[in-house]
Amino acid sequence: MSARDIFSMAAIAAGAIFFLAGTVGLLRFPDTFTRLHALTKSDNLGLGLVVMGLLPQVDSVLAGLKLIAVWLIVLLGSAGTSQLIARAARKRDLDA
Amino acid sequence: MTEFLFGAATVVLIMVAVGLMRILRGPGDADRLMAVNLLGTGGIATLLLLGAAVGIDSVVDVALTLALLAAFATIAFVKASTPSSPDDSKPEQQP
Amino acid sequence: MTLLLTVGIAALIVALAIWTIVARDTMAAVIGFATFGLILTLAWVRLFGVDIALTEAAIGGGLTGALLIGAAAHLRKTEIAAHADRVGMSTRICAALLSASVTVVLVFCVLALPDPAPTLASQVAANIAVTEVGNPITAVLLAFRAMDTMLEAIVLVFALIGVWSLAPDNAWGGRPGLRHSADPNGILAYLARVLPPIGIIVGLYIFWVGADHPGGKFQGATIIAAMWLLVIMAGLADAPPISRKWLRIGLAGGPLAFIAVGAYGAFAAGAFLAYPVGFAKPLIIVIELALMPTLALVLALMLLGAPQRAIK
Amino acid sequence: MTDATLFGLCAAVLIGLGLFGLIVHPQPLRKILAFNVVGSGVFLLLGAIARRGAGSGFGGDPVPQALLITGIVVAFSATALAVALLLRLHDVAGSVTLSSDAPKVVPDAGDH
Repeated sequence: MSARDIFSMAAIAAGAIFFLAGTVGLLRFPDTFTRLHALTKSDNLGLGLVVMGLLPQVDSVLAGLKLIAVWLIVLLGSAGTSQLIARAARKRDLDA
Repeated sequence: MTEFLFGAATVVLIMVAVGLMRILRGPGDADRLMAVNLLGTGGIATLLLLGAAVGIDSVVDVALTLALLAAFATIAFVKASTPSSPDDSKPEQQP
Repeated sequence: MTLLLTVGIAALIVALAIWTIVARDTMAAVIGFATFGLILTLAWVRLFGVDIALTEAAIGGGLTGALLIGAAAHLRKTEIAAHADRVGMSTRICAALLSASVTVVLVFCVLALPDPAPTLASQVAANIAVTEVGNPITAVLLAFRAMDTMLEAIVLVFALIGVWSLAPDNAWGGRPGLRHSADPNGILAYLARVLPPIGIIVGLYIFWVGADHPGGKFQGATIIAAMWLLVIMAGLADAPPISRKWLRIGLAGGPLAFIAVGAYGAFAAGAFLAYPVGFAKPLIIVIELALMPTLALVLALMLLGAPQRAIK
Repeated sequence: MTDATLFGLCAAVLIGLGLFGLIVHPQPLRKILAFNVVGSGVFLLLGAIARRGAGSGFGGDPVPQALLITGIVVAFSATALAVALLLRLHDVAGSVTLSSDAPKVVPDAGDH
């Protein structure tokens, strides 16, 4: 097993742990906002680590750049949409 | 390595599944919208791991599409489920 | 390990389908359906249909989800009334029995599928070189079964005409859907400014690699349509009135170009949609380039719906 | 058991589930949803059959796979048309019930 495989495994395993943390937060946290917090923070980090772990496995620069682009788009999208969700939830709380 | 990637994909998929089941039950729309968000991230991670395990390079393109469309779908959902937004019923005032 | 993953995907698909069917709230059911579409994408990768995975990711989860959620929000007020006319227990039991028997029959069919399976893969492999296209799916869609794809493009335009024809008389020719507005400095407007440039590049890239790798005009056009819709949803731009000439030309252009190439084939190669030797790839590119804007327009406009704002 | 068989069985379940929803749900939108579940089941079944036809260096039979892409796009257009019909019915009739003994609603002027 090469050093790059070990790096991949370590990063991907760490990513999986962050996904686990996100799910635990989702199950255990009491309200919408804390759950949103658990979800967006840990899952984006989890995906980032998975992408980082997969980078040594790709065989072209373009494929690597696309992997990073996937993460950046997800980061941008989920940062924006989680704000929108939180705002919608807050509006509902205020109305109720 | 292949076995490890399959294993990691399975673990992430199970995490997503457990989270999904929790969220789909609600109670509010916001919790359900998080399900789409969770799937955007977790589903893409599973997809990338699966693609690397099977050795299909173009799976990254699928992940790119999924990332963009998941953001689009979440935005559409948020817009639809906020009833007080002015786009709901008012006919347009054209200048 | 690989089987466990497959079982996991299949179980999740079934669970989300059950949720979609039994959820009490329509909104919740639609959200279940959208996630169902996203998980199906994984199934397509598992079945080695990356082209289908791309289509499912773009259309199954994204566009269909957005379309249905809009309708669910619009019809939310009718929810309570609809709960009143729930069907009786006897109908439910009959329906369950019928559905279960259909499933059982299909299960037997799946288990009794012939082995080795009949396949056209070898014929595609033998003839793909003539088309000079590297992606077998593109070769099937635009050469071997180009007639299907041509009729599909026409069906899409007809469906859009069907949607438009539901417009009230005084709104005919106007702008489809409702005018959206959002805080111009808000996060939605920000996303609608940042995501579309990225999305258009990704869409064009997926369109372009379609010749040799999974991808193509449907998937690319869907991404571009979604980005356009994002701009409209954020209130940064309004949908064009459906009477605009450029719009009509864009919609008719793709199918007309396809038919023209077909007619050229009848004249130059002896059959409708036949490509003269050596011209297959350029003609395929002509069709794809002409279809791309048509598809992006049709998909986006179909989601916007019929014109409903009265024209002053 | 192979992946193709497993997804084939999954498809059979989806078709049954969708059919059930199509019958028991009174709301048209739920029927459209259920119809889409049936559609996905049919697509998945064809996809499983395509996977069984793998050969000549392809992961699946490209002909049914190409048909599936056409199918998914056409299913979307049919759904969009159905939704447009439904929304128009709602605007004209003020309700979307399909039951024949529904109370008559005064048509609210759909054409503003």
